[in-house]
Amino acid sequence: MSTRSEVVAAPVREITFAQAVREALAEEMRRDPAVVIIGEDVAEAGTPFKVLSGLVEEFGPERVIDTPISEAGFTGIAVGAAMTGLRPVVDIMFGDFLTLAMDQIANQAAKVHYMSGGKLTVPMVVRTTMGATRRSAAQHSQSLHAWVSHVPGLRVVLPSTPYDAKGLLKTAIRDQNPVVFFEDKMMYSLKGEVPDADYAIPFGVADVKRPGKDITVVATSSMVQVALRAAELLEAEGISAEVVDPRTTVPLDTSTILASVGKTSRAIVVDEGYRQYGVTAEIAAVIAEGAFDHLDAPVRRLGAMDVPVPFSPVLEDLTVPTAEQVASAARELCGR
Amino acid sequence: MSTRSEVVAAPVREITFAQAVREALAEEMRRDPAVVIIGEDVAEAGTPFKVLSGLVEEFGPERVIDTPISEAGFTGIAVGAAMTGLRPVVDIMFGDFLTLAMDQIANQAAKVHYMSGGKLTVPMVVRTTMGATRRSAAQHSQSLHAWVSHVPGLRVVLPSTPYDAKGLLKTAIRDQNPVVFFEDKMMYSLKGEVPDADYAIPFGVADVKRPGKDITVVATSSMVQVALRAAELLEAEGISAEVVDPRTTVPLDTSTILASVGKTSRAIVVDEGYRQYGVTAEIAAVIAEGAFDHLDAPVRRLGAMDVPVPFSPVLEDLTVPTAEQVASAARELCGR
Amino acid sequence: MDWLQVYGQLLRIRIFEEHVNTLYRSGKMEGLAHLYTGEEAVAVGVCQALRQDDYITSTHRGHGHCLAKGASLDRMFAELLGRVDGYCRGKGGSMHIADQERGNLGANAIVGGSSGIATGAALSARRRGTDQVSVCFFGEGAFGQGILYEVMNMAALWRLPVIYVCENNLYNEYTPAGETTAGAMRARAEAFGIPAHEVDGQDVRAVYAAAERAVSRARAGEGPSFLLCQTYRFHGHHVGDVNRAYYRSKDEEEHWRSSRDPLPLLAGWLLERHQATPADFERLEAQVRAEVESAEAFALAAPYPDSGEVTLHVYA
Amino acid sequence: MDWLQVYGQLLRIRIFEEHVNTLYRSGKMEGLAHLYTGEEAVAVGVCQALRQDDYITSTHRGHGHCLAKGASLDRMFAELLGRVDGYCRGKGGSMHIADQERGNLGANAIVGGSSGIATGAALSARRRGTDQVSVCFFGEGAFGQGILYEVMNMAALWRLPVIYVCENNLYNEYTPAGETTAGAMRARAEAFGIPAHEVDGQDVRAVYAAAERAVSRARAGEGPSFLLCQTYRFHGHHVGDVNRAYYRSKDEEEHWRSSRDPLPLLAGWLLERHQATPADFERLEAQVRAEVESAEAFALAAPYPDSGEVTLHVYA
Ligand SMILES: Cc1ncc(C[n+]2csc(CCOP(=O)(O)OP(=O)(O)O)c2C)c(N)n1
Ligand SMILES: Cc1ncc(C[n+]2csc(CCOP(=O)(O)OP(=O)(O)O)c2C)c(N)n1
Ligand SMILES: [Mg+2]
Ligand SMILES: [Mg+2]
Repeated sequence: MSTRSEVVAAPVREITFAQAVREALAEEMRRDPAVVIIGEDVAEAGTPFKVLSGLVEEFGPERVIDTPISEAGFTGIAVGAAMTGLRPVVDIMFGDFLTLAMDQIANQAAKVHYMSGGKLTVPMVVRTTMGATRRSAAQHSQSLHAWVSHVPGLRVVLPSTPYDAKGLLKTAIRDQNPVVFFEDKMMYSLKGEVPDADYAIPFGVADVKRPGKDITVVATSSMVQVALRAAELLEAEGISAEVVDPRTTVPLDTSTILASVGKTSRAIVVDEGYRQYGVTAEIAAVIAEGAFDHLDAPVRRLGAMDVPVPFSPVLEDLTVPTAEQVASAARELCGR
Repeated sequence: MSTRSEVVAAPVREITFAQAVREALAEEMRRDPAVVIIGEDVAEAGTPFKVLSGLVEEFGPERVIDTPISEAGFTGIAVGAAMTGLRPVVDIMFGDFLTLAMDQIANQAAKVHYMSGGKLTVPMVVRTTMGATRRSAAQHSQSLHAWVSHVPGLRVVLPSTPYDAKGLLKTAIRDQNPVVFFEDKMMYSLKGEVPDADYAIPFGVADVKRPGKDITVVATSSMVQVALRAAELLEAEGISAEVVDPRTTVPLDTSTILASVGKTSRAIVVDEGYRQYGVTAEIAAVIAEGAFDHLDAPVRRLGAMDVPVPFSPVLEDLTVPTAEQVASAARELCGR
Repeated sequence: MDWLQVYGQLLRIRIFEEHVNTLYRSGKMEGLAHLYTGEEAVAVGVCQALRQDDYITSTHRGHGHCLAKGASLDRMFAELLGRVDGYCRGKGGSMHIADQERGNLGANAIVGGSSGIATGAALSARRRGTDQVSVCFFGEGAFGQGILYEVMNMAALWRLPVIYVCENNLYNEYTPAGETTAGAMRARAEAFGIPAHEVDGQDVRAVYAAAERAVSRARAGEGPSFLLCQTYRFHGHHVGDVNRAYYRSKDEEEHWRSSRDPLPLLAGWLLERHQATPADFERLEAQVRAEVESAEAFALAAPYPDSGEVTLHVYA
Repeated sequence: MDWLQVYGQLLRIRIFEEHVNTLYRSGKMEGLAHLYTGEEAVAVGVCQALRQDDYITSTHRGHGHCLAKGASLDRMFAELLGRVDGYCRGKGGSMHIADQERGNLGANAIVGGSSGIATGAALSARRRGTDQVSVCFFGEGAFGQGILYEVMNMAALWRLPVIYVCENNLYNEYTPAGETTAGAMRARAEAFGIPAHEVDGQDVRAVYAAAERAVSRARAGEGPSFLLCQTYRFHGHHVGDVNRAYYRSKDEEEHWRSSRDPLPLLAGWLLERHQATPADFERLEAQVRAEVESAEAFALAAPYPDSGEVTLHVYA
């Protein structure tokens, strides 16, 4: 299905997460000729996930640029292009390959503006993927957003719905700073309402995906969907869970999170990165410090199991937090 | 001064942190012919920090291997060598250059044992540096141990004294797993007592560097020295601070940390990595959860300021936690 | 060299992959399957020149490398199906099969990711005073990865016993190699003073001959070599890659299948020289099919690892 | 070309670095100082062939590149001293000077780290339809970094207007380049089909001529070039590197200083051809010295950034 046809679709439409990403890119590329896409198999192939299908046909190979398998190289090229007038959107097929581009992302893109005393800017986006249970094993299943969230100078985005994906990607492309944008592979086919009209979602503004009063579940990316399912289970048991989605880990909207916990006095943090030294640690620490006088129970953290992701389906499924695990943690905290 | 002369020195001797590292390497290389050193300027130059001086003279260029400026390449070579019978000790001159070797460290070294179902092992050590205030600016001053602490399959070591450096490096070299060993550049000339006799310090065993009863300061690497100075200041004011040094972030000795906080009911965590999504978050979260019923005040975190490290000395000095900052945080928590 | 036996090895890989294809399409196998079909002569030709204690590193398209180095069919299938009897207890899967008893240091899902490992194994062999040789198999897409140049440089400087075997099947996933590779591929190795040899990757005898020379050179301590094997994958990038007309033509595929298939090429040669009869091939095929079927049956019946395995082997 | 004026530029860098050396040794400057002394003809020769709106990327040994691209002495000194009047408000320092008004995209403390940036600037120039050219200066040590090969490949594939200028000063820090570089350096670029030219980096006229050709080629859309400039650093790797006998001989240093110094070489040529008199050189030197001294005085008097600056410019 071509981008254009989607854009002229009915006012309130349901589209997939992948379509939302593609629309954001297409609309920004129409609006601003400086926006280019660069990465492996992004043109004719439209990426292995088919997220970019149709873009090369509309914008041509000069703006949708197929590269060799050179993550460090084309990320570096994007940094230089961003410093000199373009707005590159880099495609890193699997988040696991960020390992290859970390120097260009963390030592170059993140620091150029500061090192130059504010003279140079690096308005680029690195789009990449995260998420396990796709049977892709240890080197194609990681969620490494904690690494980039640790590096000052980068903004880090984790959309959890088609609506958020489109609105946040537009903000990312328009931002003057390097932004790392994580898409959970397992959500590409997730459908959701996305308006026709142009909109952008500001960074650093958490979204309460579901209001509740007994416990706060702070969740990121696909874990928001898990948290919402958990909230359903809990509701049936008379536990009202509030699901808060920070949407960006950098900047982090601590006030919305703390306001929620101030109300519920209980909190669980769920994220698909490895649990140890991961994103749940920062958010839990922020809650434990900021809501110290309100907490009736310790903050619980659920992350990916601290093991390389195993191939065997029966094992892999054990490594990612489930709605049932979130629900039972909630029951414990609520003393049920 | 040559390694041999040190080894025959008096039973209890004061040596520098750099000498302690060199002794551990020399003694392990004498003990086990499989141990080799590989990195840039490690042979005749003995590294820019002169930490390895004398080793090539004793062990020869076949075991102290100078490489091209290829962090990814020689780290990968070390992984393959470790899988086939050697025990390589990789030298990554500045911790900032870990960015270039992350794929080989996080996707290869850390995962080979698990991916192979336990058949292959990767007994290698990556020695690298951390620490700012050396006026080396944004790309030569970072402390990136949070990244590797996030990756299952790696062990992460942060010695804070010459004694610990020697004992922990021996354990690292003898370990069957990939170990990342961080040396704070600013501590190389720090002197401390180191016995003659062979000894090794187990991983996952925190060390109470100074006992106290009013507040616990968990500190890593050079921040242990900062915490100890803070404890001096506080003692003068009648506040008794206990300084706990985890020594390894992976594995993390949570029981010693929690036992201390259970006793003091107040805690500060100090680490030289960036504060956001850094090591202090994990340790603070562990304390907040594990000592929930004991804490009289929220856990405070002090890390490096969340900015690229500036060159200008007047600015750089503002980015690293100081004894005075630790002391004043302690005063607040103790209600002084 | 018993070329009929060699034919049997090509056939073993060919039929193994046929079954993988069916397992995948019938939903019995999950994940990704990058079939080696069409490239069999490269792995077999090279591994014929190796000893069991020589090392290889493999790629995401690695089934052929593992089998050519001597892996057994049943444990291969078991690994692909995530069963505990697999080479990696089901934890590695198709892209991470390792078999250290036969010097297979493992497949790798990072393009170019094993080039350091193969080079390091060569350094270790030299340091330990053995005459083992190390072979790094990689697709031409790995020319995009900087680490390959970093380690070729060190291998050349240190005259390490490593052989870089490039399987040029003309495509990096869905992109023609011509669009991703400037200059001549062999020059990428020659730039470091590494002797490069171009080989018809569909002719197992040619591959073997070239590998033989490179291996003796490496064993003799004369340093690394580079083999550029021209080959082709008969199927898609992975089993799911069905509609490929947008990146390569049916005619091109047809040409390679009909006139560049390593199996008929070797069979024809054997028949011409009366070293084998049609009956030999029938017998061989029946035998291999039976072998593969029982191996598959074994794997399908094998148990999954139990849940305790998930936290096992994170650390040694 | 006014070669006397060019001589003035060489001299400007030479005397600037003399002062940096003194500032450092007298404890007035902190951190690291990698002096460009001895290599001046490379930066000056190349930048003579560039327009102000052309791009360069620089290295840890970058003072010469900045000055040759037109940076002013006072703001250079101020940056090295961490003062707010520096090119980067004192936040970058010696290894990170950037001057975007003159197309200097910045020095880089990661060896090879700017090769992607320079190549990306070329891509951007092409995409924006300008005829700007981009120059990547790097030391031969960067041949160790894989990213250099990754981006040269893309530059060649896409015919980007980028020129890779290798300053081969024979050493990677304390290790001779011969111990870290297998094969011929120029072959590293030729492997990607990039034309490579070897140049006497001590002869500014030769460097300029080669750069001129590469620049016109790039402007004409004919793609990237590679210049291998043979040069030498007269001082240590950095100011602190005093005892160097273990890695290079006094004789070698003496030879380069006495017979391969780019300043006398150009001066001699000018005198021979009566394009300048000894008096001209005296006048020029007096003038440059005065200029450098007042610039240094300005910087020493300049204020440090105030503490609020530390959190400024993390984000735009
Ligand atoms: C570093 C890295 N980047 C991207 C990928 C995704 N990927 C998997 S296979 C492949 C193409 C590899 O082409 P080639 O090396 O020629 O091997 P072939 O599949 O043709 O055998 C790509 C891009 C990867 N696995 N690793
Ligand atoms: C990626 C990386 N590795 C190591 C270093 C440490 N280092 C700084 S300069 C240098 C040597 C560089 O040699 P070369 O590129 O020839 O430049 P030169 O100093 O000779 O001008 C090294 C190894 C670094 N800055 N970056
Ligand atoms: Mg290929
Ligand atoms: Mg050099």
